[in-house]
Amino acid sequence: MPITSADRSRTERIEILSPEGVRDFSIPVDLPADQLLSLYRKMVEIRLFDERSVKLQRQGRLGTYPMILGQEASQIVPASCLKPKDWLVPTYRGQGAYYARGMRLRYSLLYWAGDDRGVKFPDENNDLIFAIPVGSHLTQAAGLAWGEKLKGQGGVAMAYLGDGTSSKGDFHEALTFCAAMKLPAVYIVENNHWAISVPREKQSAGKTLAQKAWGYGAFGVQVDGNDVFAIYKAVSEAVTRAREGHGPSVVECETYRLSHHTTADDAGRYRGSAEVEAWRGKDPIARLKIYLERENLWDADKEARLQKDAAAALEMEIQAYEAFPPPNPLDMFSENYAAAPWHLIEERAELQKILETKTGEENLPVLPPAEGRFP
Amino acid sequence: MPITSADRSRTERIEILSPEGVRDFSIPVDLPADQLLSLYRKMVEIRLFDERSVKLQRQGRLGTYPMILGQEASQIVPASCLKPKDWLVPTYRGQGAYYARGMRLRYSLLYWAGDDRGVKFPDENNDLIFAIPVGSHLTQAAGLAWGEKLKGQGGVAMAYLGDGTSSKGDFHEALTFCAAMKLPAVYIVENNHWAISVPREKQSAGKTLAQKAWGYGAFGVQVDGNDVFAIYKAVSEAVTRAREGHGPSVVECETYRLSHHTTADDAGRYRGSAEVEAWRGKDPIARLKIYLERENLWDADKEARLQKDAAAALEMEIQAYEAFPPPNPLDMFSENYAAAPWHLIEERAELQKILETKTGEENLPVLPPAEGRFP
Amino acid sequence: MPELNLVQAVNQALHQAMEEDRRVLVLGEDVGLNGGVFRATEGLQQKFGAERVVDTPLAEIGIIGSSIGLAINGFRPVCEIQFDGFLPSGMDQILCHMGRMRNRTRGRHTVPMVLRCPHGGLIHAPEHHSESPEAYVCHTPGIKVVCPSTPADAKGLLIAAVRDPDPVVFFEPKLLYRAAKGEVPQEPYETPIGKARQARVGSDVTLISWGAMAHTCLKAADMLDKEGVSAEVLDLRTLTPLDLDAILASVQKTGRALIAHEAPNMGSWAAEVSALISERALLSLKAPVRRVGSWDIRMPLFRLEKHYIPDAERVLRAAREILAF
Amino acid sequence: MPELNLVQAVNQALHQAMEEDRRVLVLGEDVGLNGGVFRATEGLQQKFGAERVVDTPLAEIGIIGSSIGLAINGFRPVCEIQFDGFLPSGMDQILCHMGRMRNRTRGRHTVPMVLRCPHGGLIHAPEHHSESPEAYVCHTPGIKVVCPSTPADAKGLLIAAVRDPDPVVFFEPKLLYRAAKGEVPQEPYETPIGKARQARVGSDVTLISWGAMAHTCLKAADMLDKEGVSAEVLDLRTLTPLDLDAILASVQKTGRALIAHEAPNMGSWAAEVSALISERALLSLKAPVRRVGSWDIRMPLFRLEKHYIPDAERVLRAAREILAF
Ligand SMILES: Cc1ncc(C[n+]2csc(CCOP(=O)(O)OP(=O)(O)O)c2C)c(N)n1
Ligand SMILES: Cc1ncc(C[n+]2csc(CCOP(=O)(O)OP(=O)(O)O)c2C)c(N)n1
Ligand SMILES: [Mg+2]
Ligand SMILES: [Mg+2]
Repeated sequence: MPITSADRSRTERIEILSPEGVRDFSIPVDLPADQLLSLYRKMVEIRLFDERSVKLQRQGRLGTYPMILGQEASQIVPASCLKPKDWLVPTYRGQGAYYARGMRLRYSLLYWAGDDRGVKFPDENNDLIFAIPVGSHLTQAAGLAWGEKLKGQGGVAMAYLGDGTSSKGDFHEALTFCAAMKLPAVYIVENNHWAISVPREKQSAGKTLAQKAWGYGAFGVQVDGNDVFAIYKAVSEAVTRAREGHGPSVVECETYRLSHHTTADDAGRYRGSAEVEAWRGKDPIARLKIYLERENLWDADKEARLQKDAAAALEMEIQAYEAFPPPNPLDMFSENYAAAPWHLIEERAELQKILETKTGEENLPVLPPAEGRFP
Repeated sequence: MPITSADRSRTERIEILSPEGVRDFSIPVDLPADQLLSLYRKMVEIRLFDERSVKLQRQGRLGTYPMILGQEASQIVPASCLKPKDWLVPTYRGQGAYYARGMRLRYSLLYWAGDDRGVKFPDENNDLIFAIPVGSHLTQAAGLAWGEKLKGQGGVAMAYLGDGTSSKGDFHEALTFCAAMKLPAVYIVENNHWAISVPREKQSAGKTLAQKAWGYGAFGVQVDGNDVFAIYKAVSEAVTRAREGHGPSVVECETYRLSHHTTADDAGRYRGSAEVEAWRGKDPIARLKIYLERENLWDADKEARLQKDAAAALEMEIQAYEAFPPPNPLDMFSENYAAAPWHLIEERAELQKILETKTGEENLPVLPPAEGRFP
Repeated sequence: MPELNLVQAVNQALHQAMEEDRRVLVLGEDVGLNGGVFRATEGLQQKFGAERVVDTPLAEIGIIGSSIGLAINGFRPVCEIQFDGFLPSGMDQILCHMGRMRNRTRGRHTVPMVLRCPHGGLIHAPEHHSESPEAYVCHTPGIKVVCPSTPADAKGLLIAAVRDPDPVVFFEPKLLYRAAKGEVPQEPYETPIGKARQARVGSDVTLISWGAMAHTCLKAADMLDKEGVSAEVLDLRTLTPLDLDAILASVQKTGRALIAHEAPNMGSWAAEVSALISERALLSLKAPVRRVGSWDIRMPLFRLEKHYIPDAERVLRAAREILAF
Repeated sequence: MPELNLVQAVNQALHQAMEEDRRVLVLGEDVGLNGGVFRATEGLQQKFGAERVVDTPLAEIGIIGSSIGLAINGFRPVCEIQFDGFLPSGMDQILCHMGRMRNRTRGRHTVPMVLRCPHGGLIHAPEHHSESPEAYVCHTPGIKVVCPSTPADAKGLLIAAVRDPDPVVFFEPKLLYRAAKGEVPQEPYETPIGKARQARVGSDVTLISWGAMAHTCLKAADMLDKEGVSAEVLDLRTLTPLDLDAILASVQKTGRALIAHEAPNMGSWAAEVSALISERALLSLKAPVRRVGSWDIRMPLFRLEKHYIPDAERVLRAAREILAF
């Protein structure tokens, strides 16, 4: 036949738990109650952290902070599909992913207060610091996955990225490597519809972001990113595929950034409230709560206790964060090379001399008003 | 339905003229005889040039040269679908594309002899110099297309790239821009199965390269890249789509690099002759010749005359090339800025002083043996 | 004359540049409705439309590469790279193409574009938001590099950059966006590219800098004044082509030169300035040239940035050393 | 001792590095069956298999980025960027990540990788195949930069680089791949990173360089010898960390310094060396430091490259100038 079909593809979209909290049981998801409840708790806890962090920033007790409000499911669930020794590479909007892996919130606060000591992950984990230049972590994740393949013990690397970041050439080269070499990698595209002020439509004329996967010969699927069950099903299957040597996947979680891009941003400048309100109605936590209650797995008392415990635990983390002694400026000279070359020894000595002339002004830095300062 | 199809795609492959020279008339292609014959002539002429250039290089009369043997159709036909004022951005393996646009072969020779005066395109054309860092011209072509869209006169930008180059992030960002902004761009992927020594399969796990287009919401199609009719149909339709404001296309021409990567390469090191022989049987010129003869559009006399005329014309171009006076080293200081800054005036004066002490050694440079020197 | 801060001056320059030349386009991330994350492009899209003020996809190769294409095709693109730390992801276009096209095509294709990029630190920004990458660009032929320190210069130099027939990388000191205020003439005007500004007249030592560090040097000059030292302050404004005459004239007068800047010190543009001074004014030097830059390590997160980027005190200490030489 | 040329020495170093450490991987374009376009990786895939010697897709961000990931994950990747002119397309990973990971993670994640890249011109290569991009890398903290000029140093430094716990960018002067021959010990050995080589002892002037230009300096030294001038030649070998002691010791002895290199002169690594000498050995200088680099324009196509990159005559002329100062 002169005009033949060289290849065809179809990108699926998975929805299991409706915004009204109704679960479609026709799609089997192997998610036991205790696990489901622990996901719910983490989502509630991280939302509390998110709200509190914004307050701290407004009070000048924290630096610029990127909110995850509305993305709790796409943050918590994918990372929860990993084993500690699997690699996790989130984005700067990744407090949820790190928290799902057991990172202590005091360190997240410390990091966003501009303190390098905040880069502290549980020792037993393989968590990587995120990259601020968006997308630049994606080929690194491919390298981590490559290493896991060479080790041959079924390890996996998971990287998060945003809808805007899927436009970067880094995404292309990372997926090209992973698919061509069948690397055990899972890429979670958190499509929250906005890249600062640029809407999803302007990033790609493609109907979905997941369908980019096909071009590389990788697996791609789109899910309701506010639906714990859909995310869990798609991501755990992707992780299994990776572990079993079937190559990389792209899981697009369609969610929404309910808040500003960061505390330095004013979303009111570029989007209407109608869209935001519509998405509030699809809240990932609310719908799961309704489901859990209907299934008699949850009730008002449990909720009240969770809120109380979470608030108390968070308070402790905030106190621990603010109790950190000021950083020693000389620390910046450690860990640049395994052994410091002459010029760094010289420069460190110079800084030391300078510091000796200065007097203790090392409290929490006075933070600038955020308005339009930086995203 | 819980699991729905978010989007589907199908990448077509077009074959019209079989390797045996049999044309499938069930697919209409509006290609009048005179045009078809002129395409044939150009293909024959550029092959002659290609063979001769290799000889010149072996004789030390030319620098490293990238052969197009076997790719005459994918070189000549796409560029022939453009108007002079459309933009053409070929690759370094682009003598055919430039020739189709009327560039004089003496300049191609001059360029590959390492002489900047070889960058000389017909004044009435919008031809851009190719980029040696592969893929780095693709976003520039997007910008050219963007300009044409703004001018609103139906202009188009066409860029060529190779199978290996389709792995570069540049391709991703270029297609993302073109599709998101519906720019009048056409990307010709000359899939000649090799990126120096790396086979097509190692570049992408995708079944075709054309299917990458879908991820961007662009149009993609694969054609037999040794089939003049298939290429002409796909490319002219892509150009029309672009002109009429329907956005970018990717046309993958599946062809084969019958020769080494360049005169500096030895393909025998990394591929067997069986594959090469198989592809010789699909020669784009031979099959077209059979067809033309069967249609009584061509015969042995015509062929003899063409060969004779082409050889004579080529001889003249080679003589013209070698008759170029040596370049003036001081010329390198012209055209760096509209007005030369002090440091270039100073440096130029210094070079002038140096040159005055030297004596005429400015003949064609003695070229080094190419072996493994550079691709 | 109206008083503007630096980002307002940039914004006004862009408004006037777009008004006077229809070929001028503004493109980048969030430059449209949002008016840029620093508000540098505020109001442009409302005024000139979404065809001329374009929010692009998030892709720096695309932004710079398509700007080169637009420039070749007769337009005057002014693209924005949102932060200095994101310049490297588009670096290939800058290093391999932007400044070469004119020479490669023997003048047939030129690249009259401006690449705007915030510059420098000290605003408590996240990682990769406080870099000073000028050295990478200054080492690359065919490009002009500008970094103003006052609102008036920012406007005049940006208008000059947009009118320039060659590519200009325009670094905007983000610390000064709001901190630097000054009188700015309302009408469009050019501040010549390639000319330094004598920010302070002095006789004992020349403090050379650009961008935000020019203000640090002025502060240090005041401190030196109290010590009875008369410091001249030179604000380079343009990094390439360098105003060597102004530099040498000042150093020949004072006999002492100090270069202050925000980038890691080694291989910085300050090294070029220091080398040129010693190579060309050796006999005028009463003391070694001194460079005061950031330490040669990655910039720490912002809580320690004030110990990383030189402050007036560090400039003062260094000046004292060469004065005591 | 067997005599090898520089590319053979590189090849031997890679063979031995892969033998002694299973974590060592070689990746890049055409490094496998083809053995690299210069044959630097010849025979590696046949010997160590396609799992450890990998032909990657054509994607420099991918090559460098995945190498960083592999290094973090416990491997010792040695990646090849096929030509200097293609380094910029992977520059983001070099500038923003390669040298920062250790510091950003307080030492938890390190990047023990080597990035090999041919360097320099004069082999009549096409455009973008003859660049000298060392300045871009040297200005970036956290990375070591090496550029040998002899087969013995190439082998010893490459083995040292592979064993180094931090990222090393290893520039290989392509002109010397075959032109430079010399005795190379058979067994594996390290040449210390950070130490310059005194290639010629002299007393009147110090000629400083690296890579292919070291040979140009030796040639110029012979010419000077005929003029009764005793030139010392210093081959830096490592660009960062710089062997400042060796440089200053020599200049204090000779009182005159000339730095020759292949990159455009302004903002080059030679500027850093020149600045450091004048800043730290001012009183020993009998004449201004002189830099001899390529012109500050794009490198022309190869027919004119010999007029672009300094030759021994240009070094000689410059040396005469400072000797006559
Ligand atoms: C390479 C690069 N360019 C620009 C930026 C500035 N920037 C920070 S976040 C952002 C938007 C990212 O959008 P998306 O990928 O959708 O992630 P989200 O913020 O929505 O989570 C931009 C443009 C950056 N950090 N890195
Ligand atoms: C960015 C970049 N990396 C590497 C090279 C070296 N190189 C030159 S051609 C080539 C292979 C290109 O293959 P392909 O895109 O298929 O084009 P073809 O040569 O087959 O026409 C490579 C790797 C280059 N020119 N640019
Ligand atoms: Mg987003
Ligand atoms: Mg190819």
